[in-house]
Amino acid sequence: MDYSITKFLWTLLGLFIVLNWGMLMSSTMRRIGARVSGRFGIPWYQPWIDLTKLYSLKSQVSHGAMFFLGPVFRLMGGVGIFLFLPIIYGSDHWSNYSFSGDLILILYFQFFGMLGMALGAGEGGHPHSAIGISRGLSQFTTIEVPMTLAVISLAIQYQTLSISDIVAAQQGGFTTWTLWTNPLATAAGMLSLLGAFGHSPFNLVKAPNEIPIGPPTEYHGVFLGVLRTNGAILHVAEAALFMNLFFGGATNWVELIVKTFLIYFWSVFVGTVFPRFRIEQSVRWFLKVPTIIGIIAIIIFL
Amino acid sequence: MVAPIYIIAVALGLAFLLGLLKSSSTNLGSLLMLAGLAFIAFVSGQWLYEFLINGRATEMIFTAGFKPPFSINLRMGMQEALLTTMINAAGLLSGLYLIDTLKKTGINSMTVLLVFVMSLNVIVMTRDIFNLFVFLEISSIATAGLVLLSSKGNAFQAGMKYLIATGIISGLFLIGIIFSYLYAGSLNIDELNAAHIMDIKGGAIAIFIIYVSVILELKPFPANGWGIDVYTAAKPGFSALISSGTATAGLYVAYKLLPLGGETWLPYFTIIGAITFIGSNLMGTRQQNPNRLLGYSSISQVGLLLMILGLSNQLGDNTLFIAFSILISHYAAKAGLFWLSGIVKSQNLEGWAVLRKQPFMLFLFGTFIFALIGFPPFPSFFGKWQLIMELATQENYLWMTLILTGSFIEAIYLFKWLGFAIKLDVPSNIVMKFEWNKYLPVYLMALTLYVIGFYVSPMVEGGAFINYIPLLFVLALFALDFLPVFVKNTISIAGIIYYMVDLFSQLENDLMRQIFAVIFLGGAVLTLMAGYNKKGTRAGFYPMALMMFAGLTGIIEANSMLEFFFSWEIMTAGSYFLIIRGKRSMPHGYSYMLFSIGGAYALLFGFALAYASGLDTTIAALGHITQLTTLAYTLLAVGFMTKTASLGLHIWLPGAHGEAESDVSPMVSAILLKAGVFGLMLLFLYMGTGTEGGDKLLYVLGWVGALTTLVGNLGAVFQEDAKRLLAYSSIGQLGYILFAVSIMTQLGWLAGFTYTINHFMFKAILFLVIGGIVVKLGTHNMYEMGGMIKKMPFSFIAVLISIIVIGGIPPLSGFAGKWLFYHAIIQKGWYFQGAVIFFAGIIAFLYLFKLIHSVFLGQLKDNHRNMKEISPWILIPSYLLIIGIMIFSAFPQKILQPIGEMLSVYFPESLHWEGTKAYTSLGYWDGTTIMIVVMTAFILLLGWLVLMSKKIKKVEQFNIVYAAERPFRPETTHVSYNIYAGYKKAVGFLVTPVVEIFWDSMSALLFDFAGWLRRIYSGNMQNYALHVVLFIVVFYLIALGGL
Amino acid sequence: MIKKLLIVGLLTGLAFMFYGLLISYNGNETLTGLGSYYAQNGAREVGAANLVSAIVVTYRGLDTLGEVTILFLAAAIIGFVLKLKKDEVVEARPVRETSELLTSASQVIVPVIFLVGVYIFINGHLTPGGGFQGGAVIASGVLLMLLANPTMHISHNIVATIESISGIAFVAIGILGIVLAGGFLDNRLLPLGEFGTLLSAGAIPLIYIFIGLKVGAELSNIIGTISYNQNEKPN
Amino acid sequence: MEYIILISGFLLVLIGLWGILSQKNLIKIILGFTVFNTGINIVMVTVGYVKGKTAPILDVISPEEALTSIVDPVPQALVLTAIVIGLGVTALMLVYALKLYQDKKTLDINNFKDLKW
Amino acid sequence: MFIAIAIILAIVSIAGAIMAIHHKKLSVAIIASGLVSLTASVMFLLLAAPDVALTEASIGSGLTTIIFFYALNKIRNNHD
Repeated sequence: MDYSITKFLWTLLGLFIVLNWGMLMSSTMRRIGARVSGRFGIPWYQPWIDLTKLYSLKSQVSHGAMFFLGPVFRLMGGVGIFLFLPIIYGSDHWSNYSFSGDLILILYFQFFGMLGMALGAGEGGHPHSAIGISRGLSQFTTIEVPMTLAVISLAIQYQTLSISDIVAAQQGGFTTWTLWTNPLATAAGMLSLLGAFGHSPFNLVKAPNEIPIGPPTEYHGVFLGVLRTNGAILHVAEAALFMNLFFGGATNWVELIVKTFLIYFWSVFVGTVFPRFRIEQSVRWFLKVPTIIGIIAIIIFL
Repeated sequence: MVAPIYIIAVALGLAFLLGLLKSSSTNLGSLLMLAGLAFIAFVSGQWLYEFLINGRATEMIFTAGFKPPFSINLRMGMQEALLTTMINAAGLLSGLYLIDTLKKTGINSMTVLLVFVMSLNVIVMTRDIFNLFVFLEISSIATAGLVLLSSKGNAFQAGMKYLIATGIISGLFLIGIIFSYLYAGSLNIDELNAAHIMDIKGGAIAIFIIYVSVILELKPFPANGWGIDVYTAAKPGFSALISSGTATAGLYVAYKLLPLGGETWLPYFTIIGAITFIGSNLMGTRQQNPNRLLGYSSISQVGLLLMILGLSNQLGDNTLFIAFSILISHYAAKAGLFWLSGIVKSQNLEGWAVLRKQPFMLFLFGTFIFALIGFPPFPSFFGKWQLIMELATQENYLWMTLILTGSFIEAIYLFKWLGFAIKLDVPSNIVMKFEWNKYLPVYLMALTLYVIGFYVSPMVEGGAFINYIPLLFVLALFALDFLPVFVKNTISIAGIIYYMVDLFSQLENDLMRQIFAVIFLGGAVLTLMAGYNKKGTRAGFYPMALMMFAGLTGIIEANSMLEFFFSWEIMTAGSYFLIIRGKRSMPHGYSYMLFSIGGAYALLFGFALAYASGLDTTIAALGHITQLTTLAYTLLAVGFMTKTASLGLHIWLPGAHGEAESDVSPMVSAILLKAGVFGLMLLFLYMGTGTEGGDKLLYVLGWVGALTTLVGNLGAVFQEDAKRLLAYSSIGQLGYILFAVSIMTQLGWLAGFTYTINHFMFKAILFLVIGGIVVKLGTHNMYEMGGMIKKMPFSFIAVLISIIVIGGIPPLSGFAGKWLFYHAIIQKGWYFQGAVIFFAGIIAFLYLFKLIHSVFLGQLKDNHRNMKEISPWILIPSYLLIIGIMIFSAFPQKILQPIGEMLSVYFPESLHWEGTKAYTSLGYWDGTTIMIVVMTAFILLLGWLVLMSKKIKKVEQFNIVYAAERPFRPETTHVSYNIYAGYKKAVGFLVTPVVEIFWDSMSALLFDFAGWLRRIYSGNMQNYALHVVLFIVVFYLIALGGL
Repeated sequence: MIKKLLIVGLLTGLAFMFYGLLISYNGNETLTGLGSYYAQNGAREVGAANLVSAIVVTYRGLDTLGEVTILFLAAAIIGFVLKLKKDEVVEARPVRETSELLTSASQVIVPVIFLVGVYIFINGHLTPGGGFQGGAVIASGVLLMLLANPTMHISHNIVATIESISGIAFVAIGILGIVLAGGFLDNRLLPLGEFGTLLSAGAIPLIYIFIGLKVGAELSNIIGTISYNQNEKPN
Repeated sequence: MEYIILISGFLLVLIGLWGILSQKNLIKIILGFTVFNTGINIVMVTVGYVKGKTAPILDVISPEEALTSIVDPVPQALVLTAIVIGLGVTALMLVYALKLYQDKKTLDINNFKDLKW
Repeated sequence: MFIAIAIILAIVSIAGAIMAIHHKKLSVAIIASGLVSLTASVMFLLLAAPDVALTEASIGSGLTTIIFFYALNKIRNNHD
């Protein structure tokens, strides 16, 4: 348990890298998405411009204390996952504060940001916030089912819940990745990931067209900047978690960047192919296909 | 010493003397009658005193100076003295009670009453069978006459029915007597008993006829329409005497004649008793008329006693104790209830709500009902306990089941009635007038119940150790009930704190009990504090609350199963009254009580099996059950699970907790439910792992726990009522605990303890705060609330912290539970249950969000603009609990490590600590570090945002962008009603109220069956006579048909 | 019809039971049991020639007391039953004129009947008969009086007084039995006297007198109450 | 002889019961009771009968002779009591029947079903 | 001899009983039931029970019958 300043600074550096990579990744994805549909797309540096603009906006509207705290909670959620995740395998510096707890901690810390955001948006008083949150939560409950099954399957497979140990067990080449040793768990996990990233077909929660307003409108300026910051960090952190669980982890930053990019790309790729689900459709879907895959993933280890 | 013969001489002499009086001198007549009744009561009482105190030998009275069998002899022994005292006391009090009626009907009726009571005395005392017949006839005729005290037209019909039925019975009785005389050459009961005429065919038939007559006199189901009608038609004052006096005497006759036929006849007594017990209780469920209901109840109790007599060869020396304790409860309670019925004068059960005008009478009514069902501290509780224990020792499970089933059915209608009295609107057309001669008998009977209960308790093994001190405290609060809330609250809290300190010194080295002591008593103090914001006297609240806490304390203190069960029932009674105090609580309190009683009987059965396995009365007996082990453990688990509201047994909880008063909800939710947890923990500790049946049970319970969680949480999601939402949430949380404890590893139990402690704290906070808000806003519906964060920031913070704990979000203590939980699950290998639980855990977020959003966030309603923060008396205990949560969150190791060490005695160690960091074979967790990391990061990020923020503009409530225009009515913009509609579409099928439908159809089935069955009571007296003959013939063909 | 069949079936069942009693009954050849004791000792112990009376009055005196009580109860109940709803209008037939013959005959015969009744109960310990039979005879005398004069109103007070006093006397003799002899209703509180004479058998004749009076009064009371009510005129 | 009387006693009991159970008229039912009671009395006396013996009324105190000469006095004493009791009950029933008749102006037993269930 | 008498008595009493129960006219039925009592009292004489016979005759067939008649009479009175 290392509470030293050095540790803190290394972690801060890691956070900075992740933030930037996250922003780059998102602009890249949007470009790819635009290319696929025949548009030109945004420049790769667009996120930085946006972020700078948002942080420097002077007008800022608040509906109250919880409204103010919402983004903080949200950012804490993303940062927290990063903090508790050993981001680079075998590196003392980049293992962050993962000594605080194991996989269970990360699974549950996901809720931290979600809850804070929900409450903050709730105080905004906008009716669509409530609708959006209710949909998000509804969908989230079922997204987590295959994820849990996959995690349980991994726990049985590796007899550990420590992420470092799971990554350690996958060292030894391409074929020792969970992807190959436990393909069903990987499948369940990756399907769950689709929902977690909230791209089409599971993006009713954000519903860019039907609900053009709501939290993103209520929150603007610095608040939105904080939310965007979190988005970038969270995407990379989540992808890194999946990388650690299913794709052998990363022993250096390059590996991390490649793997997280591919994982993220998977979700965008699927999103461009499928139309959006209604909420009960996605709930049912998650309780069917990925869940069954997850159950089989456990059964074969019994 | 006045010889017992003077009972007859004086009573008859006075009766004849009364005939000399002019018909106008009713005052003198009534005085003489009362003097006569008092005199015979004195004689029998004096003999009772002699036997009890001086240990006098049984006295034989030889009439005419000849020894039996040549002349009639009477016996006055302990039993006779006791029973005649009971009869005469009831007679005297009934005489007093009926005095106005008697004066109106004239001196003749007084004579009849006096002779009636005298005849019952002789029936008890006589040892001559023909003499018995004569006095039975006297009592029958007198009964038929006294029915007419009621001026109702149907009294003649009832009297006629009674005469016809008893006419047939007594005629046959004569044939039995004469033929037994033929073969035995004697009329003396003792000689007849010794004669063994069973071997001769005619003798056997004679015995049969005698038995069937005696049994028919007891009005066995279904040949008892004539008896029921008398109960219904007679003045309640007299029905009381039939129920308490005639039944007592009749039962004693059966007891006297038991040796006549020997053991081969006993099973028939038992079977007929059982049929009567269950059948009459079934009939009782359909009654609307209080007197008729009481009639059925009386007969059912007689059936139970008949059963006990039939089982006497198995119960051995305990028969008399068991029979007496049940009899005396029936005697006093039934007399009291009938007398009350005469005071209330309502022809339907609903009218009894008038008792609320006189709370003390309501209290007495409750006393009688509880005594009838067999709650402590009344004698029937001890009787039933001993009965079930003995039956289990004899492996007589069928009878145990029947007895408990019958008792349960009895509870169904008695508690419905009690509920009516407590909750229905007070009818304005009924007036209760205070008349001392009617009230005094009721008081005395209630007093009898308490005194005898206290007196008999040491006669049961383990009963001598029952701690009555908390109950005395409860009693003191009854006496102080007139004081204002502030004073009583302070007294209660002081008392509890004092007792807690005292208790802790006894509980050294027993961490588990200490934890529960903190939850029960510490919780009591905190939840009671909220009571300071109430005004007035809050009549009845404190005794009941303290009764519940007394029970809870007793559970912790109990060393023997009896003490445990005693306290368990006390707790149930107290909590029932607390729950039913809520405005709309009547049906919920009722279902709570029924489930509790069902559960208690399951427990009783289990305890009995434990006792029978080694004749060990301590709780440790649970550790070595050898009789029907699996069933015993299952029953015990089910018994405890009714209190933890596990799936299938949970339907009482939402209503009961949701509709209770705002500070009662936390008591019954945060504290009371833990009693079930404590029970389960005790059970599982003694049960251990490794037994085949036990392991299967645990596996099943694991699934039950998981599914309970799912159903509870899903149920909460779709609630619009804030308190019901919390109630469903409790079901879910208790499901976690059940699951965790069922895992039976150190980790699982640690998780169980963590959940227990957490649930105690957060549910107390939530119910206190939400309850306070509900009261303040005057609605339970969350969609009618909104925006309260501005008005009640402290409440908001309390709720926020609570829901973070429920959700298990790090860094608060809820996560400790989750972490331990998943490690335990994976170590145990219960993967699918784990997945279900996890799913349920996320579902929790749905309702948590709904709760906090709908109440505190969103748009403030116009009618709530002037709301203020809820009372500090609610917030103070809440914040004390928040401090507790914070400590537990930051230093989990301080609490969990000792618990873990305690558990390592029972389970292999699967968790070890290094400083603040916990390790299992699967992973690690450091609560303190997480707290530090999260707090640091949070503060830094908050600082970052504050740093980046410019001038923040506060905006008005409706300053939102809403489809290009600003809304003005908050109702249209507060989206809260049915917000999970889509979710419901997808998974709503999971919340189909299957369990409710199941229980509903069960009860419908029961009622329909009872309704169908009661058509035999057609009201036609000839049919009733036919029933009597049918009973005889069927009984004959079964018993002696092959002879 | 089904009901009748059921009743027949049930009675057959009972007959089956009685048949069981019947076939095991062999008729008594000799006196056994209690009966033999009374035969051997009854006369000596109690001093009554009529053993039935000895048993009824002394050995089983308590039963007899109960029996008297039953009549008493019946009379009392009938008394207050018929008193209920007194205001009810009862349409009575016009009372038929009784024949002169019956009226005058009754004036002669009634005292004789009373005498016979008294004779029966005084001699109860010697000859067949006793208090009940004598009482019944006295009651029939009262009945005759009623027949002769239907409008006659039997004085409730006199009857009730006789009834009560004899009842109290009965109980008092019983208590005297405790004080002076072996127990309640022991007849030996008076000397047994010479066997077979009127003044023998201790208190049995005395008790029978009171029983006779009491039963007579009670029965008269019952009859009187019923008939009184019957002849009640509408007003 | 005693058999015949015993049988007729039992038959009277059964006939009486038949009357009680099957007749609709209250008076008839009560008549059934008197027959029923008479039958029982006959049965009781018969049980005390000893073949060829005389009534239990003695001329002299002679235990041996008494033992061989008389029938059992006990059942007779019991029957005496039973007869009187029967009268009391019958009278009472009749009065109740009268009252019921006054109430409903009928003696049909099917009309007195105010109390049921 | 006794047997013959007993048989006759039995037949009479049973016939009387049946009549008491089944005869349409109540007054006849009452008389018939009195007859049953009377035959019973003769039977008691046969059974060496003069006490019982006397009682049955006076109470069973005498008073009971009269009380029945009174009751019947009263009902008739009411009936008009």
